[in-house]
Amino acid sequence: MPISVEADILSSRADTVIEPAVLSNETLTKMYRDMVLIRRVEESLLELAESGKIGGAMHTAIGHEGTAVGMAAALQPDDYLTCTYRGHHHSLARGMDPKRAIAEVLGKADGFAKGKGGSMHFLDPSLGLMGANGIVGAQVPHAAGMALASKIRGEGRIAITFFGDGALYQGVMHETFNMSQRWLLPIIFYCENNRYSEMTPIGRTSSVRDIYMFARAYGMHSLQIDANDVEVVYAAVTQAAERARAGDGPTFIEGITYRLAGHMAGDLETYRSPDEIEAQRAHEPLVVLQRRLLDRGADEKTLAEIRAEVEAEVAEAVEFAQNSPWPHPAETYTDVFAL
Amino acid sequence: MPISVEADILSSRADTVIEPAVLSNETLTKMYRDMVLIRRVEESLLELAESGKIGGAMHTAIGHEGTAVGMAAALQPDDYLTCTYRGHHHSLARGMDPKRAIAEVLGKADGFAKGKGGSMHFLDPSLGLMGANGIVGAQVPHAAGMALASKIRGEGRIAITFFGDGALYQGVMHETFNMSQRWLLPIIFYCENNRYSEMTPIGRTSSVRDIYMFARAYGMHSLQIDANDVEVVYAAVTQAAERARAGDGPTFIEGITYRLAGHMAGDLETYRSPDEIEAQRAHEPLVVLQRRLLDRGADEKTLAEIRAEVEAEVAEAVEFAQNSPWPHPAETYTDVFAL
Amino acid sequence: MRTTTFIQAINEALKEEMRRDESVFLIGEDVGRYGGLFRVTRNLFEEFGEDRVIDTPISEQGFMGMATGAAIVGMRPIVELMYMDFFLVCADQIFNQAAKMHYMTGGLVNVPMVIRGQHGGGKRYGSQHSQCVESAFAQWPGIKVLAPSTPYDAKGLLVSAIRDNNPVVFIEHKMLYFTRGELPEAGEELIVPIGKADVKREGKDLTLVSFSYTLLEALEAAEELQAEYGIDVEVVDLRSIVPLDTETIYTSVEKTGRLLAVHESQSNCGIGSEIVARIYEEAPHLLKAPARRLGMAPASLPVSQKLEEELLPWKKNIKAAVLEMLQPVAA
Amino acid sequence: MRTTTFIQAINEALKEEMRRDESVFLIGEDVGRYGGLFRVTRNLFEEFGEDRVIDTPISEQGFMGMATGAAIVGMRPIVELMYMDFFLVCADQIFNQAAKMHYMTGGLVNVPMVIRGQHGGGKRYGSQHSQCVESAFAQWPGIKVLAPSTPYDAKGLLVSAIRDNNPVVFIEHKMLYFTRGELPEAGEELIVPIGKADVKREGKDLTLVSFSYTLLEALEAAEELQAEYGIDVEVVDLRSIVPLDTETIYTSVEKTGRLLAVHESQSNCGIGSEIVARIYEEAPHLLKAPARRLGMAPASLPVSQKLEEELLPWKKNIKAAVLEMLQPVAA
Ligand SMILES: Cc1ncc(C[n+]2csc(CCOP(=O)(O)OP(=O)(O)O)c2C)c(N)n1
Ligand SMILES: Cc1ncc(C[n+]2csc(CCOP(=O)(O)OP(=O)(O)O)c2C)c(N)n1
Ligand SMILES: [Mg+2]
Ligand SMILES: [Mg+2]
Repeated sequence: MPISVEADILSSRADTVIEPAVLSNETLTKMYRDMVLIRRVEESLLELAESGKIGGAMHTAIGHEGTAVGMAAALQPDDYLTCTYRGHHHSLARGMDPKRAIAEVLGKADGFAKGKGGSMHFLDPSLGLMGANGIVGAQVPHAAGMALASKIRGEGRIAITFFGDGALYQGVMHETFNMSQRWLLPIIFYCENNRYSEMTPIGRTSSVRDIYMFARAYGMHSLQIDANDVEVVYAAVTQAAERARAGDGPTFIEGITYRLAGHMAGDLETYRSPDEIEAQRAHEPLVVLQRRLLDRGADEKTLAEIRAEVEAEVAEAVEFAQNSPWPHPAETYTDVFAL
Repeated sequence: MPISVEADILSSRADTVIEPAVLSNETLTKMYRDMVLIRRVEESLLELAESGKIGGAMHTAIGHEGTAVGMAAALQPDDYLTCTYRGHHHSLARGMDPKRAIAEVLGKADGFAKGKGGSMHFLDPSLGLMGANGIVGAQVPHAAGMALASKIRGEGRIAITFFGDGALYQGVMHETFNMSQRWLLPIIFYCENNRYSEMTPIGRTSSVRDIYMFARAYGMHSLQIDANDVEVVYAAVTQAAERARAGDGPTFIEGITYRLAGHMAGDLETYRSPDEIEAQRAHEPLVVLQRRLLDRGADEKTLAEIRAEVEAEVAEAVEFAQNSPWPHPAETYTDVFAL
Repeated sequence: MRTTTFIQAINEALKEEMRRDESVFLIGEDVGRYGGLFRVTRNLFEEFGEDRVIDTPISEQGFMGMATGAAIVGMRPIVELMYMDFFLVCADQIFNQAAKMHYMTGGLVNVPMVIRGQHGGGKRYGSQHSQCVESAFAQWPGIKVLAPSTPYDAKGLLVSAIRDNNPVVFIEHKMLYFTRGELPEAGEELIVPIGKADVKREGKDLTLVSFSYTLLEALEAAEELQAEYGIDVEVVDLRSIVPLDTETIYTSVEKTGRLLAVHESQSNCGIGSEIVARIYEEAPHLLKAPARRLGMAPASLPVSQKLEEELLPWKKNIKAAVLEMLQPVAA
Repeated sequence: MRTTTFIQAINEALKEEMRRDESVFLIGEDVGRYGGLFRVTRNLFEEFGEDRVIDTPISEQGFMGMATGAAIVGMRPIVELMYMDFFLVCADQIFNQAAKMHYMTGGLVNVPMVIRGQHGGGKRYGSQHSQCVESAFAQWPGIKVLAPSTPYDAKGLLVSAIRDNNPVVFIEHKMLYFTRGELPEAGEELIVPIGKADVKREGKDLTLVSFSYTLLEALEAAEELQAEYGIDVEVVDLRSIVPLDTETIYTSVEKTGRLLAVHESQSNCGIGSEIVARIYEEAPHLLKAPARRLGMAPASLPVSQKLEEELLPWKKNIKAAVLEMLQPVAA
C-alpha cells in the first residue's frame, strides 16, 4: 500500500512513491517516546527562552520529530551526520543526553561544548553527530567530505546531512550535489521542507516547484516523502542508506513536514495565520504516530505513562542545566588552536 | 531544415533543434570580415605574448568567433553584455576598436582602461560591453542585475552573459539562474561549451551530461546549438532576445564549440592530442562560414581581399599599440574611488 | 528635534532617499513583505512595491552580484545582509568585484551601492552571528566603511552613503537598534559627510578613538573614569572607518598626548593597529606615551553569557586599558 | 645538500608526507592528471591515484567545505587554490567554518587541513589574480598563516603544516616558484617549526621584518643600502604570520633600535600595522625612532607593467622607506 499523501504539498508523481516500513509496536512505542522527549525538550527550551534565560537565536524543531526519529532508527550509530541550527532533534534522536543539551543552550559549564556553541551548534562526535551549523548550507559540503573520507578509507560508514527548503539556493549546495554525484559518494541529502525560509514561504523565492526534482538535474536518485510519518521516513532513509553502502551514490530526500512553532524563539509569526497552523496539527508527526499506535492495538494508558515519564526526565534535565555553573572565564581564551 | 549536427557532442533531443536563420550574402560577408578580424587580433596577441610583451594570463577565443559575431548581429547595440576573461571576441564583434583593445592588453596608455584592466577585463560601456571578469562565474549575476535594472526602469534593453562549460559548478551560477527565472528577467545565459575547463575535459568533473538540460531544472527555456555555425547562433540568440523582450524571461543557450588554441598564451596543451584539434578544424566557424558563402555564390577573390584588408588593419593596430606610451605612474593611484 | 530609535533613523533615511531618487532600491532576505528580520525596512514594501523592495532567496552571492550589476548601469541598490557575518558567503562579489570595478576599468564604471546590516556581540548569538566586520572591510581598497553610533549620524551617514558613487558598507550594531537619540523632523534633509570624525566628549588626558556600539561603552567608561579616578578622556567617534579622518584624531592627540583606539572587531590587523601605525608614520611627535589599541582578543564570540562578557572589549576592558596607559596619572 | 627550485621543495614535501601518512590527500582544480596549473603537484596523481589526488570542478566553496568535513573526521586534506585570490569565493568555509570549528565545539573537533596556493604580483596578472592574502587571513582566529621565502623553509614548513592539527594556510608567491635554494636530500626529514622567525641577514642599523617574495627584495635592498649608503640592515624572515614570533623581532630591535615591517598585502590593517602596534604595546622602550610599516598602497594591482612596478612595495620602495627612516644616519 503506497502512503496516504496527507501532507498537502506532496506532488503525486508516480516515481516519488515509497512503501512505508511496517515496524513492530515495540519499535514504534520506543519511537513515540523519543519523539515526545524531543517535543518536551523543545517546549522547555521555549519556556526558558521566554523567561530570558537564553539569548541569541534558538530554533526549535517542533513538528520535525518524525524526521529525526525515523532517520536515527534507519542508520548505524556511527554514521556521520551534519545539520543546521535547527538541529536539537537529530541530536536527541541519536542519543544526546538532554541534560548536557539544555546546559549547552543555557551557556553552562556542563554543556557538551562548555557553553561555547549553544543552540545553533549541537554536536557529539562520539554519536556521529559531527556538527550543526549557523550558516545556511555550510554543513552540506562537510557531510560530503565525511562521505569522501569514508570512501577513501573504505569504512562503510555513510553520511547524512539535513538542510531546509530555503537552503537550496545557497550556491554551495549545488557545488556539493555535483561532486557527490560525480564521485558517487555515500551520502544522503535530506531536505526538511517545512514550507518556510524564516518568514518567507518557499514558493515566493524559488523557481523550482518540486524541490526533489531539482536533484534529478544531477542524475541523482531522489524522493519526495511525507515526513510526518515516521515509518515513511524510516523506509526512505533505509533505502537511501542501502544505496549509499552499496556504492550507488547519493540519494536526495525531500521530506515534507511543517514547522509548528516560530522560526526561532520570539518569532511573532505575523507572516502566517493561526488557522494555517491549526490545520497542520491534524497530521503532525506525534498525532500521526499516536493514532497509528492506537490503531495497531497499543493502549492509551501506556502512552500516557510514557508522556509522564518523559515529562519528569525533561524537568530534571532543566533543573540540572539551570544548576550547572557558568564556565570559568578563562575558557574564553582556550580552544582557539588545537594542540 | 534542421541544422546538420556537425559538432560531435550535440545531443539529439528533439527539443534542442533550432532552425538556422538564412542570412543575405551581404550580411554573411560582413560577418565573415568580423570573424576574420577577431581571428587575426587573437593571433597577433599570441605572437606578442610569445615575444614576451604581454604578461599575466591571456586567453584567446580562437574557434569561438561564430558565437560572438552571431550574437552581435542578433542584439541591439545597447543591450548589456558581460563575459569572461576569454572575452576579446565579444568586444570586437560589438565594435571595439582593435587599436585600443591591443593597447590595453599591452598595458599602454591608449588602452580602453589605460592599461589597468588588460586582457581579462575587456569592456566599453558605450557599446553595452559592461565587463569581462577574471573570476569564473562572477559576471553572471552582474548581467542579471543589469536585466533587473532594465526591468525596473522599463527600458526594453536585455542582457546577455557568456560563460564556459566549466563555470556551471560555481555556486553563484545556480543562485542567479533561480532568481532570474523566478523574476522572469530579460536575460540570456550563454554557455560557450568548448569542451575544456582549463586542462580538464568537462565530463571528468561534471555529473550533468547535457549542460543545457540543467537549466530545465529551473523551468528555464533552454537550447543546445552548434555554435560553429554563425547562422545558428544568430537564430538562437534572436529567439532568446525576443522572448526576453516579450517578458517571457531567461533563455539558456548551450553553444557547442571548440577552443582551437591553448587555454591561455603559453599553454603547452599536453592534455589533448594534436589529432583531436586537427579533427575540429574541419568544422570550425571560419571554415563553416567560408564554405557556406562559396556554396551560395560568393567568390573566393572577395574573401581573399577581405582577409588582406583585415591583415593590414590588424597590423596597423598592433603598431599603434606598441607605439602607445606607458601610462603615467601617477595613474597607479587614481580611480580607487569614484567622485 | 525629537528622539527616535536607531532603527527608525535608518528606516527614515531609506524611505526619504527612495522617494527622492527612483534609482534607489532595496534587496535582501525578508526585507520586503516582512519588513526585515530586525524590522529596519518595515513599511517600505507597502510604499514602494515589489520592484523596489525585493525579497530574495538565501543567495547572498547571487544578489550581491546582481546589485553590483544594477549599480554598474546606474541604479543605486541597497543590499541588506541579515547578519553582516554573511559577507563571507559573498566576499568575492564585494571585494573582487564591486570594490575593484572602478579601478580595474580605469574609471569607466562606477558602482554606487550600499551594503548594510547588523553585526556584533552582546546578544549571545555565538561565533557565526556576532562577528564585527569593519576591519575586514577596511583592508580592501575601493569600498568605504561607515559605522555610526547615534540615530543622528546613522540617518545622516546613510543618506551620504546612498548618494555616494562607490560601494559603501554601512554597519549597524545589534546593540544600537533600540538606543534613542535626537533627530531633526522627518523629511528635513540631514546629511553627515563621509570621512569626518566627531568629538563626542571633550577631555584632556587621553584620546579614545572608537565608533559604533563600542563608542557608547567608551562614553560610559569615560564618565566612570572621571568620577572614580579624575581621568578626563576625550572620546572621538570615527563614524567613517574608510576614509579615516586622521586630522581630527591628531588634533585631539595634540591636546592629550595619548591615544587609545578601541573596536570590537579582531585586534589582530584591526583598524586599531592601523590607527597606531598611522600616527607613528604621520605624527609621532604628538605622543607623550605609546599609542595603543584594544580590539577583540583572538577567539570568536562564545554563546555563554559569561564568556561573551569576558571577551567583548567593552566598558570594563576599556577602563582597564585606559588605567594601564595612565598609571602615573591615576596613581 | 643540493639546490632545488621552490616548486620542487613543495612537491617533495607533499610526496613525502603522503607516503608517510595515508590520511593526507590533495584536492583542487587540475591538481591531478595535469599536475597543477603551476606544476606543483606533478607526478603525485601517478603515484597516489585518483582517491588521494582529486581533480575538482570549479567549486571552491564546495571542495573547501568537503575538505573541512574530511578533516573533522580525521583526514588531512591539502586544498590547492589555483590562485589564492579565490579564497574570496569560499571565505565562509575557511573563516566561519574551518577556522572556528575547534573553538565553537569547545575543542570536541579538530580541523587538520592545509590550504595552499600561489599569490602576489610581478607577473601582470592584474587586480583579480595578484592579491596578497596573508593579512586578510591573519585577522581570523583559529587559522595559522605561513609564507616561506626559500625552498628550505617551504619544505620544512609545509611538513609542519600538514602535521598540525589546525587549519593552516600555506602561501606561495608566484615570483618564488623558480627561485632556487639548498635542500637536504629527498627523504631526509626536514621540519621547520611553525611560529619561528629566522634572521636571514644580520645588521645593526635597522630591523627589517618581511616574508615570502618581498623578503628576497628586502635582502637585495639591504645589500644595495650597504654598498651605496653604508647602512647595515638586519633582515628578519617571519615565515609564520600567525602565530607571530615577536620574540625574534624584539631581540633584533634591541640591537638596532629601528623597525620596518614590509609586505605586499594591503597596508591598511595589514600585518605591518599589527607589528607596529604590537611593539608599542609590548616593548616600546626598544625603539630609538618610530616603527614603520610598508605595505601596498590602496589600489589593486593594475596589469600595466609600469603601474605594477610603481605599486609593488619592492626593492625601490623598500630602499626609499629605509632611507627615510635613517636620514640622519645616511646623511
Ligand atoms: C548564508 C546565510 N544566509 C542567511 C542566514 C539567515 N537564516 C537563518 S535560517 C534562514 C532560513 C532557512 O530556511 P530553511 O532552509 O527552510 O530552514 P528552516 O529554518 O526552515 O529549518 C535564514 C535566511 C544564514 N544563517 N546563513
Ligand atoms: C573562482 C575561480 N576559480 C578558478 C579560476 C581559474 N580558472 C580560470 S579559467 C578556468 C577554466 C574555466 O573553464 P570554462 O568555464 O569552460 O571556460 P573557458 O576557459 O573554457 O572559456 C579556471 C578554472 C577562476 N578564474 N576563478
Ligand atoms: Mg524551511
Ligand atoms: Mg570551457
